[in-house]
Parts: sequence; C-alpha cells; structure tokens
Amino acid sequence: MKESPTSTSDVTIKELETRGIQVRKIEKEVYEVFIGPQHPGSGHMRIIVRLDGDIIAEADPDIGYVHRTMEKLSEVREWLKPIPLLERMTIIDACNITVPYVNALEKLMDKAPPPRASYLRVLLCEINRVASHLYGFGIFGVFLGHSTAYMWAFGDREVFVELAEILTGARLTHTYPIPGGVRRDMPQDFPEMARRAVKYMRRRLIEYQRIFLDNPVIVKRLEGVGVISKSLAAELGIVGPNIRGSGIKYDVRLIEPYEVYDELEFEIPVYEEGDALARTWVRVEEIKQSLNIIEQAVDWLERHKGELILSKDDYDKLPKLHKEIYEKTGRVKLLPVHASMKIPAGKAVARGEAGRGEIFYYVESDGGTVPYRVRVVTPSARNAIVFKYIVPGHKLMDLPAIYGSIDYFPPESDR
Amino acid sequence: MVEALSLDNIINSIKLNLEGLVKSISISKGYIEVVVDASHIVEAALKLKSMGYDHVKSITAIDYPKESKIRVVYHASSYINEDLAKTIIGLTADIPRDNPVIDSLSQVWRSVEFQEREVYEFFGVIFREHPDLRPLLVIPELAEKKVLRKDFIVKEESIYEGIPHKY
Amino acid sequence: MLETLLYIIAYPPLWQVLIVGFLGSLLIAMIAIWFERKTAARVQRRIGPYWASPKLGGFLNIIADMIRYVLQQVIIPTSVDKTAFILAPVAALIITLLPIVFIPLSPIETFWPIPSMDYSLLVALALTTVPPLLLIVAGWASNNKFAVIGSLRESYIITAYELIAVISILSVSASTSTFNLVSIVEYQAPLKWFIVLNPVAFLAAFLAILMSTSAFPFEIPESEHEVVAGPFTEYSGILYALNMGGAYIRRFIYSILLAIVFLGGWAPYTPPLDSGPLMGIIVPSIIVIIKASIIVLAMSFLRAVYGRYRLDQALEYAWKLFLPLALLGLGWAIIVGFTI
Amino acid sequence: MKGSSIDRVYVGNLNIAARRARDLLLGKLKLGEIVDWATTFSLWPVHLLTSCCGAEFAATWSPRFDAEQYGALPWVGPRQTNFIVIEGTVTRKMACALRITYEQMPNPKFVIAMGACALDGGLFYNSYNIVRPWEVVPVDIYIPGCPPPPEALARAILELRKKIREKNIASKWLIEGWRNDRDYVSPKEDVCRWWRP
Repeated sequence: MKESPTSTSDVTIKELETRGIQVRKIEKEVYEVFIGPQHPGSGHMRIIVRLDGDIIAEADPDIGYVHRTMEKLSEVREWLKPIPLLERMTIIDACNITVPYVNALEKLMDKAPPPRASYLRVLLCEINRVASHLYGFGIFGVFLGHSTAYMWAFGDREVFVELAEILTGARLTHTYPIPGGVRRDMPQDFPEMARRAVKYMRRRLIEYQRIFLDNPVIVKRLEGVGVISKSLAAELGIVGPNIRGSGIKYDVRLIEPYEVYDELEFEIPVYEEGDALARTWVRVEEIKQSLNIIEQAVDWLERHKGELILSKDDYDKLPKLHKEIYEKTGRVKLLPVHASMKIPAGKAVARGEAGRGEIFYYVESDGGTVPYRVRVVTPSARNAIVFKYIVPGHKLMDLPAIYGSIDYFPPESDR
Repeated sequence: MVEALSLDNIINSIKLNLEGLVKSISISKGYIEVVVDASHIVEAALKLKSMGYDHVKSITAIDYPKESKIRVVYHASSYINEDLAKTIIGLTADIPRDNPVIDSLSQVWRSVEFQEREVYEFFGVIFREHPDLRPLLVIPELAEKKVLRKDFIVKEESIYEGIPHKY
Repeated sequence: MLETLLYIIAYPPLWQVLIVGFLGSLLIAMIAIWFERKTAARVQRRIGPYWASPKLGGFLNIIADMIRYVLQQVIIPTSVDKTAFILAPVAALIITLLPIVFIPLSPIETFWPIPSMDYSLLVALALTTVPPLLLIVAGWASNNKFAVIGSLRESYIITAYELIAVISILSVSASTSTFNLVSIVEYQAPLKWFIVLNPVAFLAAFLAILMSTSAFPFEIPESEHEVVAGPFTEYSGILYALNMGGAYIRRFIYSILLAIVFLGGWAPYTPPLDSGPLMGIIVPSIIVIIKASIIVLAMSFLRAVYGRYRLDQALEYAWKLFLPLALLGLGWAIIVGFTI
Repeated sequence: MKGSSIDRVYVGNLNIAARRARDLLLGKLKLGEIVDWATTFSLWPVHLLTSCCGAEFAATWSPRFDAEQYGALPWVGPRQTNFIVIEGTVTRKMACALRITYEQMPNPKFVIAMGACALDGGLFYNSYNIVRPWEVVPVDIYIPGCPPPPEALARAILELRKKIREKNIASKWLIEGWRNDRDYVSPKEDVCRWWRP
C-alpha cells in the first residue's frame, strides 16, 4: 500500500499531468483518502484520512459543507425570526435546539413562561429527543451494514414525528416555543396517542436489542472501539451521550434544570466504558428515560387543562378576536408587534440539552429590534474534535463505527 | 439561597486565584463575566484550569465597530467537578479591531481548537501559537472578508424597519 | 419433432453452458437480487420493489435495473488502465461461468459436456478460485483509492477463504475416495447426503462461500461506508452490471457445486441410463438448480439480519475458527470414509 | 470513417448499417420505449446529502413511505447511479461536490431539487455562503416546501418518471448523445476554485 501514488516519480507525474489529471505529491509516506462529501459513509462533510497500512494515521475533518451562516442571518432578522432559522440546523431535533434560544430571550426580557407552556415545551423536546436518537441509531445501523436497524429505527421514528406533527402541525420544523409561551395547545386526544406510542416504543426497544445491540457481529464491531477516557472526554469538551458514555454525569437537565425538568423524575444513564458500544447504550437508555418523561408530562398536562400557554401579560395584550381563536382552537395568533418587538439591552447565556448534547447560546442585545450577536455552539460542533483526536490509531473500518457512535450531524455542526 | 451563596463563593475564589489579572468581575445573565487584559489571558486561563474549569463551551467574538474593538469571550465550565459545572465563566478580553491578535488558549484547553479556527475565519482574529490556524467552515475567499464583522452587511428584506442597520 | 427439439436443447454445450450456465445463472442471480430486496423489505416492514409489476411482486424491477445498466453510458475515466479496466470484469464473468462445464447434471454420459468426469471436482474447484483475482485486477486498474483499498481487502479475504473452501469441499473425496462428481452423487444414496454425514464440512464450505462472494456478514471488499463500491467504484453501466451480477452468479455456481457435493445432486430422482433428454438431463438439472437456489436464497437472507464484520475480525474468524472447522470436517470425512 | 476503405471492404458502409440497425431497434422493436420504461423504474439516487432536507430524504426510504416500491434505491457512488436529489441549500463548498458528482454520473441522468432553499434560497436567500442549485446543475423537477414531506419527494419521483416516459428523454439522450429538451447548464464561475490541491 505504501508503494502506491505517494511515491510516484516525477516522470509519471508529468506524464499524468499531460493527460489532464491533477496530481499532487503527499509529503508523508501515507495513503490519503478523502471520505466525503459524496460518500455513503460521510454525510454532509469530508474527512481527510491518511492511512498507514490499514491504520488511520491522521484524520482531518473538513466540515462546513452545510454552513448556512445562521449566526450572521440572525443578526439581521427580528428577534422571533431566528427561531425558524436556527431550527433548520438540526431539523430532526427542532424543539431542543430552539428552547435555549427562547430561554435566552426570556432571560433578557425577564419573562417566564407559564407552567403549562413549559410542560408543553418539555413534552415536545422529549418527543424530539426520541426521534433524534432513533435517527442517529438508524444511521449508525446502516454504517455498520445493518440495514434492518436503519429501517426499523426510521420506521419507528415516524411514530414520534407524527406525534410532533399532531402537537404542532409540522413534521420537523415546529417553531413551537416563542418567548413567553408556546404557539399551540395540546389537542384533546393527544395524551392517549402519546401513551400508545410510548408503550409501542418500549416494546420495540426490546426487539432492537435482540437484532442489533446483542447481535454478535455488532458487539464485536463496537466493543473497545473509539474509547474516550473520562479525563480525555473532559479535555476535548465533547458533549451529550458521548460524555455520559465516558463516565461523566453531565446533563444540563440535571446540572442547570431549565423549563420544568426539576419537577420531573428521570435518570441520567451513565456508562463507564467510553467505547462505541457504551455510547450506543446511553442513547437507548435515554430513549427509555425520555419515554418516562413524555408520560409524566402528558399526565401533568391532562391534570392542568385550561391553563394559559402564553404569559399573562402577552395574553392580555391580545385583541378580542385573537383571544377567541385561542379559546376555540388552542392556537396562539401573534400580533405583528411581536415581530418588531424590542428587547432590553444586555447579554445572556442559555444552555440546554439537545438530543446530541449540550447546546449553548450567547445572545447579546443592544436594545434594538434585531439581535446584536447570536452565538450558538451546537453539540456536534463540539463533538467534531473527536475525529481529529480519537479516530487516529483505529482501522479504516472503525471510522464508520466511531462516526456513527458519536452521532455527528453535520448540518448541526456547521450551522 | 444556597445557589447565591455558592455563586459568591465562586466569585471570591476566582478573585483570589486570579489576583492582579482581573479587570472586573460581574454576574451576567447565565454566566460570570471575568474581564482580563488580553495579554494576561493565558495566565488567567491556566489559573482557571487549575481551579477545575476543564473545558470551554464556546468562544464568542463580538464586534464593536464604534469602540473599535473585538471582544473575545471564552465560556469555560467544568465536567469533572459537579459544583463548578453549574456555573459558566466568561473569560473576556478586548482586543483592538484593526490589529486583532490574541494568544491562543489551545495549549491550555484542547477543546478550543476548532472554535478558535472558527473565530479566526469569521472575525479575522489571529490566535498566536495556535497549532493549525486555517479556516474551518467557509472557503478561504470568504474567510478573507471576515463575514461576521459588522461592516460585512447582509441585505435583508423587511416590512417593519429599514434594515440593514448602520453600526 | 418434439423429441428432436429436446435433443437439440439437451445437447451438452447448449444446455449446460448456455441455458443452465448463462441464462440459468442470470435468472437465478436476478431472482436472488429480487429475493434479497424483497425479504429485506419484509423484515424491515416495508414493501420493496413493487410498482414495476404488481402481479409479479416487482420482479420486473430487477429487469428494469438490468436494462438501465446495460444501456447506460459507460464511462472510462482517463486515469484508468483501459485494457485491464474493460477486460477484467468480462474475463471474470466468463471464468466464473466456466466451472459449470465440469459439473455433471446427470449420471448419463451422453449428456456430459466433457467426455470424462474423473477429476471434475478438482477442476471445477480450481476454476472457482480464479475470478476473485480478476476483481483485484479490476480494482487496481481503476486507479481509484477506494478501488485499490477494496481490492486489497479482496486479496486478504481470498487468502483466508480459499483454503477453507478447497479443504471443506474436497473433504468429501476423503469419504468417497474419488474426484468424480458423478460417483460422489451416486455415493449419496437418498439418505446419505453429505450435509447429514458431514455437516461440519458443509458449514465451513457455506461460510467460505459467504466470504468469497462478499455476502453479509462478510461484505468487506465492497463495504460501502468506507470504500464506496470497493473494486467497482469507477465502473459504470454494463461493466458495473457485470461486476455486480458476477458476485451473484459466482454464488450460484458455488451453490451448484455444493448441491452436487453435499445435497445429493439430482437425488431423490435418479434417471435410468436409457432415458431420453427430458428425464435424463432436464429434470435432474432442475432438481440441482432448485437445491442450489435454496442455498443462494439462504445467503441472500443474511443481509437482513447481520451487519458486517471488520476486516481483521473476518480474517481472525477465517483463520482461527473456520479453518479448524474445515480441518475438522476433513477428519470427519475420513472417519465417514472408513465407517460407511 | 469517411474515406477509409476498411468499412467498405468488410462490412459495407458502417454508417448506413448503423442507421439501419438503429431504425430497426427503435422503430420496429421499440427499444426506445423499453429504455424509457427501464429508466423510470430504475431511478437510483446517488448518496449525496447537501443539506437538512436529507432528513426527509432518508425518511422517504423508511418503511412508512418506502420509495423503493417505485424502483428507486439509494446507491453508493455516482458512477452507478443516474439521479441526484439536491436536498436543500447548496453552499459554496457543496456546490463543488455537487457539480463533480453530476459530471461523474453516466447519461442519462436527472436532478430533483428538493426544498425552498434549492428553489431560490428559501430562508437563507440572503446568505453569503449559498449558491442556487440551478446555476450549478440542470434541474428537472423542483419540490417546494421547507422541508418538503416525504410524500412530496415520492410524488416528484413519479413526476420525473412521467416526464421521462412522455418525452422519451432517456432514449433520445442515448441516441443523440446529449439532451435536447433542456439547456445545458454550466456554472458561470468555477465552483471548485477554493479547492487548491
């Protein structure tokens, strides 16, 4: 393998160039492979992998193929408009991504959502989390050549996408939370559906375990691959299920409970091994916990029917017609003034636990109608460093296993 | 009021540890802002790290064209120490806009490496002694334009107000 | 008239090489692809190919794919070694089909394509080992990094599985003390099939064929998530179809060999020596093809259940587990040879 | 072959023979229609994910919607496929990959542009980092929506099939060597200029 293009002599290079082929010399005695962006195992990114034999000597993630300039665009759009904009970066996890932004706005405005709105947000967040974990799980399955895991996970993800659609009206891009509340109330028959979905998913998880997680081929592929030790995980600053798979009990829902997470009962699954298998198990356990939270949230919402889903002063400002619509359909119709509202000057930081890990927002206002600066650091953006520091030393065939196990989602990383 | 007490404790210990480096320290919404001089940032970061702040969540650069400065904020926190994990320290330094150079913290916290590259490409902030300072997300041609600075104006259609803003 | 027609059809080169070898294996390959897609779809709770021909369960879809591939533009990149690039898949397909010439589908001598079947097992087995080498050539000629890595993997796999396949299939000779496939079939009277007498060797041979034709869980040379399409990354149009179909055809030829050697060949039916072409060759061949198809389809089903092993793990299994298994099968065969 | 005597000596006039063979195959045997039919049931999209509509693209092949029943099967490399789905925004970096992928595909090939961003930028219309896909590759079918639901993508595949069958695009493309019913799109600027090896 070392003999191949790396040591092409100058004569052959000239000859190839006359034939119109781009040739360049590689300095080291390595075999350079570009994985992506058009590659079944890359997604929307490129990983420049330098191989020494079959061992990866160096991996350089070349990201930015989905950089859609959300930070800049947020600076020129009115305060509410970044919500739909930002949720496009993790379209499969829309609510989890936008809740911290809304929280930051609420911190700046000194406004708190009513409890029912908070519960609705948590409900959608957890539905999104299950859907997002199943998405990652499916992609992971197909990375290991297990197409059944992909299809099952994507099929079952539809259950939760459907739930979210019933709740918000959109399959993926919900734009659900707004400063001071949410946009729609829960439909009457939603609790029943949610409970059925939860029951169904619990049963399916056992089947997943049988076909995928306990499959000897899969276990063999994942065990001891991509091990991230506890101290290294902290040093690299990776987030989410990846860090909990390395034995660090860090979950924003636990550390700094936002919304109503402090009122809910759930556990944070932590595995000590730090390998790809542990990270996968963390996700599966998290799905179980999310299902618990969905049940609790639905129960609470059923007990507290008729409460406001918009903060009191916002509701009082609504004209009569809009109030009637709200009473009838449970839909909040916002006034144009919302679009051009001004937020007092200041800066706020908010963090939340999205499906793939901690999401961080820094929002600065100069008192105008648009944000002065919105800085968003997404979980995948922080996990990207894994490619550089964990992948080297593994075999080429381990790359999809590690990629899948850290559940890297390029659009989220690139913003 | 356990929360507030521990917050005070943390501020006190930061003051103690970073003595002589801190310009000002204040509680902001969601984080503790610690302003230091740009030339002392590595020292301050090392001390914060020895206190237990083991990773950086975000590097934010904010452009203030009126004051002709760029503010770089490292939001650091802790994973291992659960008490410190509850707080975020915003290690802040101001650097001149026309010559934005600052020492890289990638030797202190490895987690800043990619985000420093990002700040470099969007704001043109040069991090001294960064191991691999290349544009991360955008093509080199765009990185030269320093797109996230306020003088790079993106046109926006709006019915409410005449935008783009003039800064 | 019909008699004459039957005799023409049963003329060995025509029947054995063209009809069974080429058309039969093409059909079985298409059925295997269709079956693979359909069963995978069934396991995955969906429909799979359907609307091309609802009555046939979407089977015409595979034909559509085939026509599309055959008539699509063939791109030959400037950077490839043209001769090898074009010749390798064609040669691989032809050599893949060759073993069928040495496999008897009937005990009657007039219907054999070659005059004597004395060393048929050896020759057939030897020929099956050639096509993978041409895949390596194809990958190397492509001058594509993924293709080169893919063909390197192929070469590792070849060294691992070839020994297993050869030992486990040849072990029946230790029992029967002959390389004559007809004698081997005759040795297996209805209830003395080697899959019963010597299941270990059959298992080893089955696993070796899985590795050889890169079926799951050993789909490593074409593992799409690292090396796109492996050795075939640069191939398009008909050349890719040859490559892709080649793997299935190879699987089918191997399966015919397995059906003859382990599953009792044309048993339970044994044509009398004076029977005509219909009962003498066509019916026994169909029995063999059905047995072979079952093996092919069983291999295809594994896609729905397994992921793929890593290269080193597959090699480890091959050398540490399957090779001893094949040797065990050989020992078992010797015992069988002495006792039965 | 004009002027050379070889074609006359051995096989008569090659051009006339080829024309006759073409007439026979296309006219009497309806080979063209078979090609069109085969292409419509064998639209294999290449594995190129340009943006977040990829989530819905993946869902289109999930058990609930199962686009494989129309014969469309996502496949690995551009050489083996004939169809690109542009899933949403195309950034400047991705435009290069998109163009290269398109050029690597064998004829006849088709493009579906999915999502508002692929139409005209969508939410990101004023972003500094996006390009319009129709400036990079010729697009056959556009799907509006942000993101379009999987049903819409399945519908687009059906519409593309209809278009191929009605206009005999695939067979004409193969006969004439290029596509006549649509303008050839080449990017105005070099989309890969940022990539300097």
